[in-house]
Amino acid sequence: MKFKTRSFDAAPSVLEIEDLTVQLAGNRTAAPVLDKVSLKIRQGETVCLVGESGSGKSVTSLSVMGLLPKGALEATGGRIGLEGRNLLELGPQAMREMRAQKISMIFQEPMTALNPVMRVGDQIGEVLDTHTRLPAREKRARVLDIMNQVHLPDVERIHRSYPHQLSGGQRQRIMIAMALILEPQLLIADEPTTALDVTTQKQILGLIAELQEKHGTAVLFITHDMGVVAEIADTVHVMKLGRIVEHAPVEDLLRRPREDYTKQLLQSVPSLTPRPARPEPQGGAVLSVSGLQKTYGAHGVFARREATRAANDVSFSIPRGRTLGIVGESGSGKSTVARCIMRLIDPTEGDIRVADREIARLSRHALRPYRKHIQIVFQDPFRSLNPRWTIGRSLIEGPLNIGADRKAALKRAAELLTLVGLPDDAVNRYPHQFSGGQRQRVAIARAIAMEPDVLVADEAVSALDVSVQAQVLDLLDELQKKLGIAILFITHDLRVAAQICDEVVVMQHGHVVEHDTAANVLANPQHAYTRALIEAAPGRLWDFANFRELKSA
Amino acid sequence: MLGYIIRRILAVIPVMTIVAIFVFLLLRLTPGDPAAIIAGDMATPAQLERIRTSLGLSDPLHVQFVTWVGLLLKGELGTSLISNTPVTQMIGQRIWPTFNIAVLTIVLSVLIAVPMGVLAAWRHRTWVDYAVMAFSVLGFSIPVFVIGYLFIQAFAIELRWFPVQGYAAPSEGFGKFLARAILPCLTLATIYVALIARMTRASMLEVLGEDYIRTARAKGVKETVVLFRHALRNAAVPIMTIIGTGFALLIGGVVVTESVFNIPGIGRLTVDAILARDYPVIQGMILLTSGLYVFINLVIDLSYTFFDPRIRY
Amino acid sequence: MAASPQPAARLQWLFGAIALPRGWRVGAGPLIAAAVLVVIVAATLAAPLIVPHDPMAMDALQRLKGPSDVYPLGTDAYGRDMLSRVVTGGRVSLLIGIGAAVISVAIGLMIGLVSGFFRLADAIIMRVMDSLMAIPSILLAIALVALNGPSIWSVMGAITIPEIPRVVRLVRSVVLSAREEPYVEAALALGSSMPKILWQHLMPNTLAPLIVQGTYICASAILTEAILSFLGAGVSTEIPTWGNIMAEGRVYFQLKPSLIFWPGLMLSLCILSINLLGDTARDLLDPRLKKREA
Amino acid sequence: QDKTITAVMHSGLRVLDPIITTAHITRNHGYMIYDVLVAVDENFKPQPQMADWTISDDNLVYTFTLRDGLKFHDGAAVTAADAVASLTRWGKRDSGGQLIFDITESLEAKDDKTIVWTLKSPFPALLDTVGKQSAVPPFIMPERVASGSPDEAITEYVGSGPFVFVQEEYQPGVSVTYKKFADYVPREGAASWMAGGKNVKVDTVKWVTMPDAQTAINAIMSGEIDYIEQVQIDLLPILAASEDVTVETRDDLGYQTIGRMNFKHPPFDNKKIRQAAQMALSQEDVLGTLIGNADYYKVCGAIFGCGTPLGDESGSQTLTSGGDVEGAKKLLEEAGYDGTPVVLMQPTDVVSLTAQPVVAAQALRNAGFNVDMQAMDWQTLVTRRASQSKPAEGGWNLFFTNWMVPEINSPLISPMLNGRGDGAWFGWPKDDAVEALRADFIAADTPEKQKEVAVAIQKHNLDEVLYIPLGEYAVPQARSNKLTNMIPSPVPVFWNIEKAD
Ligand SMILES: Nc1ncnc2c1ncn2[C@@H]1O[C@H](COP(=O)(O)OP(=O)(O)OP(=O)(O)O)[C@@H](O)[C@H]1O
Ligand SMILES: Nc1ncnc2c1ncn2[C@@H]1O[C@H](COP(=O)(O)OP(=O)(O)OP(=O)(O)O)[C@@H](O)[C@H]1O
Ligand SMILES: [Mg+2]
Ligand SMILES: [Mg+2]
Repeated sequence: MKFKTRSFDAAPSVLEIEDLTVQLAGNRTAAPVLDKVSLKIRQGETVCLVGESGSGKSVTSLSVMGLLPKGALEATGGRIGLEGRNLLELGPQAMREMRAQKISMIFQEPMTALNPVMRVGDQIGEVLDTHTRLPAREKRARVLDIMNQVHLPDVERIHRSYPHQLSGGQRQRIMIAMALILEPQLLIADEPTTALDVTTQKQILGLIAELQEKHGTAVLFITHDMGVVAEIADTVHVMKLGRIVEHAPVEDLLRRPREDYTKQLLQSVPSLTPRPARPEPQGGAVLSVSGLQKTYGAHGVFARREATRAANDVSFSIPRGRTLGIVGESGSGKSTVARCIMRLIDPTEGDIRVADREIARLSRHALRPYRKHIQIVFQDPFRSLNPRWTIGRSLIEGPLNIGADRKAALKRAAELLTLVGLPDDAVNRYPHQFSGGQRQRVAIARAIAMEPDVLVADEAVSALDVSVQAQVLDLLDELQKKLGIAILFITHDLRVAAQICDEVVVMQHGHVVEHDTAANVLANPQHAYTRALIEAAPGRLWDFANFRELKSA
Repeated sequence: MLGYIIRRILAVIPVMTIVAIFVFLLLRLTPGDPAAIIAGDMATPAQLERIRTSLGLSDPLHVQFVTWVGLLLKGELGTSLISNTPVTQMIGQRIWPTFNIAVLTIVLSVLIAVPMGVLAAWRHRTWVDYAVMAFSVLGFSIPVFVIGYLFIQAFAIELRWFPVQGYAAPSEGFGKFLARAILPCLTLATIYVALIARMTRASMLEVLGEDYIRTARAKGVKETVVLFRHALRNAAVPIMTIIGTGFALLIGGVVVTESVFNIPGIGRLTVDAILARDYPVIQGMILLTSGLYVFINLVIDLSYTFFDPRIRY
Repeated sequence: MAASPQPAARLQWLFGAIALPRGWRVGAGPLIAAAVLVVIVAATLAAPLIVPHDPMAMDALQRLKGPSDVYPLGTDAYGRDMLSRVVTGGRVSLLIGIGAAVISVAIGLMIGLVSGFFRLADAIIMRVMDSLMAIPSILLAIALVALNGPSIWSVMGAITIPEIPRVVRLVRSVVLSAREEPYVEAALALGSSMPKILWQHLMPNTLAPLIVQGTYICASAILTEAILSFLGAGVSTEIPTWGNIMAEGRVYFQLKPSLIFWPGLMLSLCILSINLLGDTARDLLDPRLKKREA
Repeated sequence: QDKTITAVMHSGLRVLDPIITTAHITRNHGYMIYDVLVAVDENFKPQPQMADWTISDDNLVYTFTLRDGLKFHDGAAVTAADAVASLTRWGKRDSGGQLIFDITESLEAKDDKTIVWTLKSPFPALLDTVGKQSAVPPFIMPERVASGSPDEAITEYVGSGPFVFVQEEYQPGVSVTYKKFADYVPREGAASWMAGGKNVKVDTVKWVTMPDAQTAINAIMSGEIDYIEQVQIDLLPILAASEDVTVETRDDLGYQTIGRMNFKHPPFDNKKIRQAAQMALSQEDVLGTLIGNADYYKVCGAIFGCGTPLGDESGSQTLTSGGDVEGAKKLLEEAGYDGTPVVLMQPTDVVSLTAQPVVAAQALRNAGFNVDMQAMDWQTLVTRRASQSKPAEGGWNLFFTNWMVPEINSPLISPMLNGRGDGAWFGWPKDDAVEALRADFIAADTPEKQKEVAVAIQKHNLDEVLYIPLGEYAVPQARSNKLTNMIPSPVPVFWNIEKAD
């Protein structure tokens, strides 16, 4: 494993955060959300910020952008220095100019961060509009160019698509394109690659590196993926509970973590080696899909545009108590398959059997009794929670539907929240008051509250730090043992796949290209794409848990 | 989409049929006798009966209905019972003032109200917001005629900028049209500005806390762009609805304003016809407005898909 | 499961402070508004006991007099006491205003939710609404009186029926957008029934626009009532209402504006209060707004 | 430069046939574009207009001779045949006309210019009837137009009067435009009411309707219009402030406001209760509320109008002296009134009729009546008053209306004095006594005898309460000071007027 070792001591610093304190607005007595956070980034440097979910990473980045939610959080102390100016003291106009010219940010949740009613191409183009004066043709060319660079397929179509017509990873890449197009001096990336498959991720990381090379861009990179950290970081800061507990050059940190929390974090990183196979299942499939096909119609006012074939002849089945992983290229149709199985969209063709009942063509009404058998954790947890509802209310919605008693359901909800590592009083809070990872855990809790036979988890742990992730995966495992849940696990994280899947399906361009046991797929990939995928897995030569290179390598 | 549009345009037929039957029955239910209006105060019952017969009002209901539908199928709306003028001609004379004033009013209202509402939402709970609210409440709760009289008093009588009353078609010169249309438009606009501004504010508030607004700010775009391009567009659907139904109402004719400013529009025509039980005119008017509403509503519905591409029909 | 009971405890505390009682604190505005409304409603309810004159008693010699000791707000064109009429006038006006707003919003909401969510129902319901929209309320009023006799219900009907399609359109438009939200899909996936999704997930989105529309209907109903009661659709024209006091005062606009001013003032005060209360209620109902208040 | 007078009339012109309707606005329109054979002057005397006449000694043959130069607007000369057709159609429609035609032997055109009207028995008031200015004067139309049914409105508007109707600019209920008829030959002599020389001195007259009284006032003050036919009296103070506008009453007779009861149903089928109701009312209260300004109303107990040849106030003391509530109460008690509600119809869309019911309701209640006042639009009222059903089932007990005094100034024409039960005017009194009196009146051949019968009818009416006269009022007009030489007349006429630049 080769770490970045360049020294930046000589480089001018771009961002200097000193003793930044952020508190709940109007409540100075409460413990601060950020407690004297200090951090420095120099030109060309990549600083990775890792740490517990909910520890304040996003809040730190938002503070720099001057975009803390007004009235909820406010910076009460410290200094954010950029080019010798304290950003905390800038007026809105000056701050806007800063944002426009110096800093770009990639937000954590691309679904909510993109304007749902504007074409994504225009949203990228708007950045150019604001800061440059380009003729329309040239502007479009540049937008298409950056879209190509972030490896979006079919850029012409995506250019005129709306966010809801894109896959999670595609949206994320739109966000990235938006942040990169102006080649900023400081780039803040808040978990920018959670929805990307590793090959694409690699491209993106390469792109950022190139940018740094060319313009000396300083990068603040927030991530949970230790592999990525190992690959790109110059310096790593570890956060916990609103404080930076440790920071060091990347190699130091990975080899010689000082703080317990850091050690614990590194030890939680799952291994890429598949876990030993579990005993063969008895009994038939709980969920089986055959010949599933989904074509998204494109509707213009007059012209009939070419439709998108998102899933093509997808077949698989999951027996009780087993986990099937779907990995694959971003935009390859994974979420589409999941949504078809849930009958949230109608499959164009194919059969879906749940508990031996064909549900692909049931009416919405006839479907209702089957809902309790099959649950989903959505890829975008924030939007899947009603913003006006407390978490508690969202959590008990399902159980109440299947006739649970309200009190019991509430109690169970609180328990589940504790199980996923959230305070049980979180029931009284609203979705927007959580961090990305916390919301994802709420979504998981909601799905398992139904005790379904089949759980479809679409990128369900992507926003969790590895220690919480381990905790959630344990929880799933336990439930599976106890209740025999079959899990359809969609992920980009090969490490996670290796740890929990019995079988893995690899998808590309809407097709299943490989389908075998986890061990076979990961250790002995057959298809070229699968091989590329495994090649691209970040940090695959490092044994995080033992703070050293992998022995085999 | 094209199919949808065609289906919606064809929907004019059932809508008009329902309206036609409904209005026909409704009219025959209402007491009133056009013959009495024609004949005047001194007519004897026998004379009334003869006039009624000559107007065809003594025929059984279904015969009257069939006669009317027969006319309709020939593309005619009949002749006014009272003035003996073809209904199409009467409506033709009266629709344009109403239409022109309605268009001008809506344009004016939107231009004033939307920025007002946006501003109020942006400065939520500040004096700006409260000022907009106070204005809106006045707009709701002052009778239209008061507003009209006040405008006349101020701009026509004191300042002598505009004539007191009357209407001039744009074909007589746009300046002339504007001089006469501006006060009625402002009068009508007061309510619409109030309504649209509050609706804008309400739906903007729903949107301003969203993450994509934050994204837009992060891009460093100007605050006006954030508000008008990003937020307003997301908030546009209910605002469009209010504008659309408001426009429909205006096209239906607004009696009080037409009286106060002496505009020969279809609002007065309709009310006069109703009060005189001039059945063919009422029926014609309502058929016409229902057709117009179908059209306006179609345009509103299509505008939804423009503002919010997630909406599909 | 080793993870962090400690941060949990701290966060619990933090958020308890945000989400619970703090958000429910309201400013002085809504309190004043509530007080104004209560005073006006109480005064109108107690009108027979507190007004100085019989609001219907007239005196041709005292027409259009200015304020005096006997008639604190002067008299109208029939020589009736303005103060008594304005105070008494609130009874019918508020009943009709609030009644019409509540009824049309309630019915419009139901129809709009269904129409917005189900495509097939939409095609049919909206065409019926298009038809309904075209019927002038004056005609409706005359017909309703013919069918039903003059009563408060006839006015209410003549006012509400044409309002309903407009409410339906509004609700429907909001639902059309909201039904595409992922949380609606999530609710579907959780097996929530249609009524529940409509009511619990979608309906709250319509509240803000409905409050605006509702206050507007309330105000316009109070003004329209006068027109309809002159057509014999409602209460007798002798019984004062804010609407008919203003309508009767129309001729005297230049000579004696106070005929319009006083009832207008009462009406504006009520609408302003209802407005403020509506806004406050809405803000309280929307947790996302709460976060922006402190 | 065209001289145009823009006039705001009391109501919109919708019906263009002056024979089919008695509406005043249509009559006024009739005087613009049509001419009449004979017309009364301001002294109520018939004068030759299109024609001179001779009467045979036995008073049975009337010979009318058309004067020279009469032309219709389409250029054709007016012939006797046109006049005969017009008179015939009128005779089927007008109540006075009917009386004449009942005893007509023949009416024919002897030649192009001579009309001979032969009666079976004398009809002393023939010239007054043919020359009357209200409500349906016999306007002369071309024969082809006048030969149509009197129950079907005419569709061609060609007259021989001083103005030409401009069809293209006509908007029913909104505006109507008249151009000066260049070929009109006015009669010699000064204009007096509908008689005399109709010299048109402007090019165009435009009638517009302004539904809003305030607007009309503002418009005349700002010079946008020249004339308002009826100004609401409460608004006069505003006009008084203007130097450019003159307010005047051009019709001294004015209007009579009246109440009419339904004789078919309780409680007003009882004479005592009718009397009680009449006793409860006070003209002063009604007029004071309706008009407000004492300069414009006049307490008057004469059913034929004060200041008219037949006017007499006998028997109207309670009405004219402020009512007698106590007396009314007593009468009610005597009559054994059982609280049957009095359904009182209140028209709300006619300004000149809104106050009477309100005041009356109050007065009747004071006297102990149980009053159910129902508001409605005028058209509903007009229909409902024709209904003979029980008040509870869509009928009625009492309503109010106004008459121009010339419309009721004689027992011959006043519709309320018809006592023929179901054939009578709304309210349907069956009163043989009044019928006998009316016959006496027709037979009376000197003014003195007529007056004598008229007084008897007056007394009878107030005793029987066929209708309640509630006093008279005048309606002021407003004109821009640019207009001069308008002649006084109950019908606003636009000849003789000059307009300064
Ligand atoms: N609007 C808000 N109101 C109140 N508390 C908030 C708000 N936004 C975030 N928080 C809280 O602040 C803390 C820090 O949140 P932040 O989003 O920075 O976490 P994070 O480190 O980015 O976590 P994740 O990795 O899960 O995204 C969390 O405990 C969160 O619950
Ligand atoms: N509503 C839609 N309309 C049109 N095309 C769509 C729609 N939703 C998704 N697509 C397209 O279908 C393809 C598959 O999308 P899907 O969301 O299933 O991808 P995915 O495998 O989940 O990707 P990711 O890993 O990025 O989430 C993508 O190319 C996407 O652009
Ligand atoms: Mg975060
Ligand atoms: Mg996906």
